[in-house]
Amino acid sequence: MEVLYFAWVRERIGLPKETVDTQALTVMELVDELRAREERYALAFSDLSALRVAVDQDLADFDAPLKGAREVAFFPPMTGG
Amino acid sequence: MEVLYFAWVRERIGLPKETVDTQALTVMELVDELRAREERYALAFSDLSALRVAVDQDLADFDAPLKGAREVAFFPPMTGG
Amino acid sequence: MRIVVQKLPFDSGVELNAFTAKQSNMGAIVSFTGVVRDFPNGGLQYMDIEHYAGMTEKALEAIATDAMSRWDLGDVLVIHRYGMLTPQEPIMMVATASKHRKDAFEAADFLMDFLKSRAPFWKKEQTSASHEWVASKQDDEDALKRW
Amino acid sequence: MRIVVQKLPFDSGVELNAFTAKQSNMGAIVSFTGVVRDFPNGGLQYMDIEHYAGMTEKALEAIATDAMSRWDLGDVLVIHRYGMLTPQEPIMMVATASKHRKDAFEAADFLMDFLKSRAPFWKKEQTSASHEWVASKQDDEDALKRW
Repeated sequence: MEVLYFAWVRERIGLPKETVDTQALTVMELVDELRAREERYALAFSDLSALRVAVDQDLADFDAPLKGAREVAFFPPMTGG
Repeated sequence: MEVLYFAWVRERIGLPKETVDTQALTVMELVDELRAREERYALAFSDLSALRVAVDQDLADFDAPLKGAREVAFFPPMTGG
Repeated sequence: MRIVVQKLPFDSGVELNAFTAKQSNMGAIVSFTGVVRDFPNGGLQYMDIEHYAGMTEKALEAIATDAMSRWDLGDVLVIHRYGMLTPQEPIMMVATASKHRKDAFEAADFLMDFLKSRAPFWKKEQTSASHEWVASKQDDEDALKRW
Repeated sequence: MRIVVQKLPFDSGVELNAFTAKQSNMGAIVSFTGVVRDFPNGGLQYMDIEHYAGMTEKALEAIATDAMSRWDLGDVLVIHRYGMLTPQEPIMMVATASKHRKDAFEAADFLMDFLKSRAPFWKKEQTSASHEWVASKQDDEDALKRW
């Protein structure tokens, strides 16, 4: 699964994108796996209320299922316009 | 006093502007004087709810005083924009 | 603040750019352009706009000044034409500049509501057969109560 | 409907005129242009806008399609830049065309509210000393509840 990071999430984790081998069934399970990896992930995911997630380029909740998903992205609240 | 007419009021009365010699103390008294003149005036002023008035280029009511006024204009509701 | 009442056509894009270029640190620019609409089945030859020269400029200035006092605006532009216009020609335009989008939007909306019913313009629709004065709408009068 | 996501500058006036020229019998054209604001005391070197290529276009299209279904619109334009922008440069623009001014205004206002908080752009402010990601505002999130 492709995992993407944007804005300060990208900066904290230190890369824009990575391929993750995971059996996670939900976004939350994927977050827990990433958190367990390294300090920089734990730090990036320390406050989920400050994060948003998209599954296959659609905004989703943290309890969204990952079945069939090819791309998950994590980022702070958007500031367009 | 200069009296001006716009849009269909102008068309009904048949002129855009005239100088009127009047002692009218209010707009309503001026309207009554004009109505008494000729049929075309009576017709133009037959329904005051369809008319608006400006005294010295400011919107006013029909009971507005005319003391010191130099210019009175009658017209239908405005349709700008 | 710039108020223009003119017979000649104007270019909305050129006016928008000139207005934007004059602003200093305004993050939000809103414009409204009013365009002459034909009848649903066509047939409008031209729209003839009559106005009350002298009062028009005063009324537009009063409306724009009111907008400047109600919202946090950097600037206001109002352009309104009179005379004979053909379908698809711009009739008028307003633009507002503000630090904040909410102020820019609300002020432009306000300006339009007051231009519709409180600026001394009267529109006449001319076909090949006849002409008819455009009637004012109760909706437009009601819209003023929002402010 | 025209959705553009680009790094290059654009000209609001030229875009407004091109948009207006495409319309058929739309009496009301509203535009909003967002401009890079400097800090109150200056010092902004540039605003760096990151976006989620692929999702951005989808999200903008979804927002514009939603606007077209909620209001009686002839057309919608959305242009949004990414990359490095300096103060006074236009960031983005929306335009709406409708028969009626109310629809054109409301739809443009709606588009802006959703672009602010639902299109995947992130702004970073760069000074000579540091950079800081622009924080989202609770006001912007609350604004969505209006619709």
